[in-house]
Amino acid sequence: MSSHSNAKHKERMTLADEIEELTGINPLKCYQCGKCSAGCPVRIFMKVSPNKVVRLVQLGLDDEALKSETIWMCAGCLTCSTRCPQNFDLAKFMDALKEIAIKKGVITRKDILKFHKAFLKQIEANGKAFEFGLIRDYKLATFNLFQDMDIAPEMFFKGKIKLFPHKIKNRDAIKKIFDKANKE
Amino acid sequence: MMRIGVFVCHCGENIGKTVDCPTVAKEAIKLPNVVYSIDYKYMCSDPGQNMIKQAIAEHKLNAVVVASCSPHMHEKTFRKACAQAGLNPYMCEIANVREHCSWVHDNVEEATKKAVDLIRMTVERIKFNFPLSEIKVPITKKALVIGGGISGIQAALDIAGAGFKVILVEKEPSIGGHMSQLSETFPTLDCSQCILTPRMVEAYQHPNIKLYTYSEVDNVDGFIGNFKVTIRKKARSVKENLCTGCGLCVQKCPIKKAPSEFDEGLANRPAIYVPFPQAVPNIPVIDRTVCTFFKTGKCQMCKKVCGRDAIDFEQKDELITEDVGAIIVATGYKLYKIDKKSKDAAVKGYGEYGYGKYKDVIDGLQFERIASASGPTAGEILRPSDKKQPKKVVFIQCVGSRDPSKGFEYCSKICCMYTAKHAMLYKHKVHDGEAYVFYMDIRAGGKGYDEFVRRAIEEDHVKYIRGRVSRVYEKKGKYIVKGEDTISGVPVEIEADMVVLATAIVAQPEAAKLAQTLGIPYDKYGFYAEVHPKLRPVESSSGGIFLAGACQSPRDIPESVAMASAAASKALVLFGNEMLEREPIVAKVNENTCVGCFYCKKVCAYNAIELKEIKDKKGNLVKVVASVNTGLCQGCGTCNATCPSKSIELIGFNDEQIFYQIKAL
Amino acid sequence: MDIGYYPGCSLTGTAKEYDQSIRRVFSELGINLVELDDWSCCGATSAHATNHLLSVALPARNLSLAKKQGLKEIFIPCAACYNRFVVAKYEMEKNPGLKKRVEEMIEEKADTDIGIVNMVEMFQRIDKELILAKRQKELKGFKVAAYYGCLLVRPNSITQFDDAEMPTSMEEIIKLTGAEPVDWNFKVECCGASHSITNMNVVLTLSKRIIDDAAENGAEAIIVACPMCHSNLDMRQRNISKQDSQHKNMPILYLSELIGLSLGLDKESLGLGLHFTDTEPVLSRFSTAIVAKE
Amino acid sequence: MSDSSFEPKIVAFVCNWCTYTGADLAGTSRMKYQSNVRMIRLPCTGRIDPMFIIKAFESGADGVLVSGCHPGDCHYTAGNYHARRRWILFRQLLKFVGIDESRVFFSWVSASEGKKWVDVINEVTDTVRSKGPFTNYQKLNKEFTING
Amino acid sequence: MADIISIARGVFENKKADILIGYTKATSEGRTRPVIVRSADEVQNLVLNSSCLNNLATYLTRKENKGKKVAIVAKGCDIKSIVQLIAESQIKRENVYIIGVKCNGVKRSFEGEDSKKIAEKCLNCNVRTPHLADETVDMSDEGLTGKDEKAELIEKLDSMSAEERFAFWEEQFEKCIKCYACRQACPLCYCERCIADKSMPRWVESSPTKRGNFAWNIVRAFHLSGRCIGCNECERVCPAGIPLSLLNRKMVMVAKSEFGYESGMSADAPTLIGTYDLKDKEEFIK
Repeated sequence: MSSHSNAKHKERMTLADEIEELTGINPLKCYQCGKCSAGCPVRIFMKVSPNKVVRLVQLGLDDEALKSETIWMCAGCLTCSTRCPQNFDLAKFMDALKEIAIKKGVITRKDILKFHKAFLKQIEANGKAFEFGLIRDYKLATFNLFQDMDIAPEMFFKGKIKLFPHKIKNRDAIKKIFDKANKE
Repeated sequence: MMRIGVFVCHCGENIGKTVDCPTVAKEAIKLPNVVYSIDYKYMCSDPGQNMIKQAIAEHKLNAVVVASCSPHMHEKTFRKACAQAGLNPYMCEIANVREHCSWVHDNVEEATKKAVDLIRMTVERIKFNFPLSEIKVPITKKALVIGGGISGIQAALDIAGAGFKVILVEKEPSIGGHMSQLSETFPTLDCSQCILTPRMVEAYQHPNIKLYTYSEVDNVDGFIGNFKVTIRKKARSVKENLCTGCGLCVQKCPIKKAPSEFDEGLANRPAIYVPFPQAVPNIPVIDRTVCTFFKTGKCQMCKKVCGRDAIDFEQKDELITEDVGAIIVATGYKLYKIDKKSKDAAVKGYGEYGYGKYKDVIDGLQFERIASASGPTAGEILRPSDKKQPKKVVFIQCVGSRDPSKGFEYCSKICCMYTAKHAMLYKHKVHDGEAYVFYMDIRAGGKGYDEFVRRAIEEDHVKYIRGRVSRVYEKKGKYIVKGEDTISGVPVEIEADMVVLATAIVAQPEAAKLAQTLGIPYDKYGFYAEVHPKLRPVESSSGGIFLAGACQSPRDIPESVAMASAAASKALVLFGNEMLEREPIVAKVNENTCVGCFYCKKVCAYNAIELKEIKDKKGNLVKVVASVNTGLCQGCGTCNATCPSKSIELIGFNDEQIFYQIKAL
Repeated sequence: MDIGYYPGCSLTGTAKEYDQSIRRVFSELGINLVELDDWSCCGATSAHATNHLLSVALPARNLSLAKKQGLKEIFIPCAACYNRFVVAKYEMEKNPGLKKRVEEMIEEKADTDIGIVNMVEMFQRIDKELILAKRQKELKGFKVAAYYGCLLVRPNSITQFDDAEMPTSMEEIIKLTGAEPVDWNFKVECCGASHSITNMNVVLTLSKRIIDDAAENGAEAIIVACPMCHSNLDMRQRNISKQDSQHKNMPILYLSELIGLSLGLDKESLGLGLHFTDTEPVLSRFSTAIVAKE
Repeated sequence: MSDSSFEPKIVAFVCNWCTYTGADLAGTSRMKYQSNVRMIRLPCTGRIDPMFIIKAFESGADGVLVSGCHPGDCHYTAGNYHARRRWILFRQLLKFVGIDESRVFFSWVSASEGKKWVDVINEVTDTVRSKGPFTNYQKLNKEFTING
Repeated sequence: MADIISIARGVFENKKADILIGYTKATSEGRTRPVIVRSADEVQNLVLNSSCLNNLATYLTRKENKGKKVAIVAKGCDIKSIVQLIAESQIKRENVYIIGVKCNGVKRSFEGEDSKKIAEKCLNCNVRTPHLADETVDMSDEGLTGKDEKAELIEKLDSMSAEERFAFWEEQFEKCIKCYACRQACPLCYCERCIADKSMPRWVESSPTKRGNFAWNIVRAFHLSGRCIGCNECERVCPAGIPLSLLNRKMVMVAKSEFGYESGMSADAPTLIGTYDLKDKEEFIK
């Protein structure tokens, strides 16, 4: 039993409790050695270091943790999780923070969330990712109309981007999965 | 006919407040065979004890039940009082009416009833007690010390100094251990060899110490005071009695490139070698795995040059038995080799630090050799790859320690200090150099230790960065060290010329095997377990076997030496007696009914069950039964519970005593 | 030998040359790829970054399909898909509660006994002698950097594939072609693929570091086994060149393409023409021999 | 169910080094617990023959507690490991012959776990009290009294 | 393949043993009984068929046979008891010459309906070909069949409440007359003085009271836990008809499920009691 389960008797679930419930990770396991931050490939693009995000959660500074851009910048490369001496799966921890942030509507990097939403929308509709649709939707959502304009035509000519989605047969099954996942 | 006396103690108010002691005494006298009962304010006081003694005499008591505090408190006191009155001490039992009754209950009626019950159970039990006497065992006043590092040397010198014989066994060709490899020692920075060598010589020359180097302990039989030890003297291929240590054979040996163990692979040695110039004894040994003669049958250069004809290619391992009364285990530690991807999945290695791949990423002992005046660079700080002086050195702490993911959970304890020392030594030798230390916490809790670390930081300008390094890789002859300073929250990247890893202190690879030979417990890492972490830190749970130094957990030199002296004094306490007295709580076999299934032997953790042949008058074998070696038996009674026919019973806690206790419920 | 085949979305679009070269090479080596019927997306980063349940359920649906179609193992060439499948499987095995919830979502029994095979493992399974026997061209002197990226080796406790920090299995395969793998630093360094569209600056910085280190260590090309890595390293070199005029193009080849070349397959059928960074400057020296053999 | 005045008889078989000492600690710390349990001290859980439990029932116990050192803490190295293995077997046997195995409790209580000892005793006492007298075994015992 | 008579003759002629324990025809039709053969002249009456129900290993530990070199006719199940006896230091491997029987099952009983059925222990037999033998002999396959009724009964008992199970056993144990035939027939009950006969203190009431019967049957089953090899001789010889095999089988199942242990398979393997595993389950321990 982890130390955190005591917290269940508290009136309010702290962010630490929520994370532990969602992932089984006890945030207090982190002893702040900083090896995660040291090896993080996107560290230089972060204002708040990854270990500091954990520290914020440990200290109960829940808003600061959820609002940090860091959780959105995590590339999910798992370098931290692999090298962590405490077997702390920080990448999963970051995912959980994102998931909670979305539920609470605290979204610091709306652009990144929009991308994920656009991507998932394609899967929900077609069962597969559809790049043209994805990029179209994402660009419309972010007004970032000109990025990759140089590559796009070539992609198209090389047959790498199709104008119409390839749809799977049993789209019903996918729809159901999404409905149930969104209900949770 | 059993005549039992019951003595109810008030313990001032401690018992008397919740247990109605006079009523209890009145109830007790009603119990069958109880012929006397009394309550008194303080039974353990002199008048209280005198009451017991008098009652024994006046009422001809042959058993005494004292209702008082826990037997862990005063069982000995009351038994001694009984003995003084001429009653066998084992005819005295305690009913614990304080810790288990008056102190844990509030209701007087309930507590009183329970006290009476506890006395009744004890009275029923004591009816099946019988007089016992302490077991006496003679003691061989000679000690075995396993391991000739600083701990073993210290323990051997202490025991020898007290006038007792010591056998000192060392598996390497020379005594000295890891301490002989060190450059300087923290926190005083005195030269390790300068302080160690005289001790080595003293041990070698001490008339009471018999030294076996290049030898190992093969087997241990017996028990406290009476061990029989088999020592394997490995074939040195050199006759010790003839060799003068002139060193000519070492000079002439054509094989020059065997990696030197002493120099941690940073230098080479010949096939016939003395590990280091100050080695004790100064007698070479042939490494048969690299010697040309042993590989091809040709060469014999050493034999040709030896004027004393001391080379003996035919020499075999020799087994020697020694009788000793005490054993001190001082087998020390190893450094965790992080380049080895162990088969044990728990140890995953540190590919991210490139140790084993990059020549200039070294461990702490290698740095000691580089910094040592007797080392391969004669004390000049030169990096292994190109023998250039590194201008930037990064020291990384906690490599393998405090790392349940890749290494071990525990703190290796000495790395904080030796890393500070390394950084300081480096700065003292390379004045324009930069030293960086990546650490998690600085653990410098020893005399003068924190001051030493502060000196490294404040006076020698060693840059301490709080954070674990994530990656080390080579780029154009430099080693890029990627870290994060977690205090400022700033990423750090250092282009270093050399990286020193403070790798974990681990148990000797053969530690578990030796523990099994000795019958002592060890933890999951292979460190030997002390019997009590606070009050008996140098004793193993096997009587007569003591622990010293880093074989028990990571230890620095002062601690190892202190432990060694403590272990030696434990052995001396033993040797101070002619005979060993032990509580007679041991198992006993009923040879008539024992059928020799030896389940008792299977469950015995002490190898106390031996096979005994039962023969008829004509000498024909009737059967083989179990027999208890009372020297080894510790009295746990697991055999008793396991025996299907109850042909082995634990004296003092036999089935009858327990049954009648249950029955008195 | 028959084996299930899950190409994944990228291989039907941006990485179609990967799919093309795989089909071509494995048919040459006598392996029959049975494409999973009606497969759907694994959810990729977007699922696991936003909805954990979804990230397990999407691969689970495909695992159940595989079971129903009688497949014991599926080969997943995309390292990202591979990782999602292996992790989903692991999490369901570890957490029966999660497995139950997923089963409710997919309305099927979730199967965790389907084997998942990545690109490198596929080649490891093939008899070395067979590859050597079928080799038409020894790519001697061709110095390449084997790039594993993140998702083949991490999390190592789950993928159980090679060493997390110093993997060498891809090099062993590469050596069969005669090409020479170089020792370099960033085999398992992240290229930032998940930020490919949202944060191009990140991708350019990380990709450039990787490409530069390969070049510094003498590589003429980088070999990958992941469409995400490929599109990042290959496509984004245009942007790198724009920012850094000194940038020297580094062709990025799929492992299947490299093997295909040594088997003497023509560049067209391997899809080499579909790359953004031209492969000809380094491959031209091998082409005559290949054409001649055909 | 049981009548409200029922007070269960409970026997505890404990090892000398951990649980007995832990119970001592509960005492020295003046913690309070219910008074139903009668403790029998043995050197080690390894000494405890499971048949002691049957003996306790034969002597009218309504519940039995067996307690010793945590794994790895055994004063005699491995007595508790041997005991644990016997308990696994014996519990299943009790269960199979219909002797309510939930009247038999096992715990590890170390010398420093005075508080745990208190919790264990109270839980055992409450559980057995709510189960009521062990009528099944007492029925067997009664028949003996008539015959013998 | 040689028959039992010629094998037995060979044993004596080649001096492989001093005596041979085997089966011979009993006086009543269809029965066999154990026989001890002392020379080649006595071998002609030996038989081997599906009526050879006894587990002859019981005789190996008899006082009169100790120290002798004994040849024994043993079915796979009986060999398991021999293995167990070796593991428990009761006999030495070199002192026993095992004539292993390749067996396809024996009858459930000598007479009545059950004599047409296969013994329940044979239904899940994993040693039809002996796993430890000096030589082997075939026993004719008589194609016996039958249902494993006890397995169903164990399942049924498991699904009962504790009260119901207690009632079941109370009724069964009430029948016990403490004749100790179960003990006598059991090859692993070799103690010279059984715990049940021990006084001072008395572990098991000597008279057949209900609680004495409970104590006896519990201690018997417990002492056989992890040792019983399931020959079911105890049940076969019980004059009161107590289904003793249920207890033993249950404990065999527990040994298997909790520890993955099967007794009687290897004399060198560690015994279940007498060893431990750090990972033994302890979810029931607070």
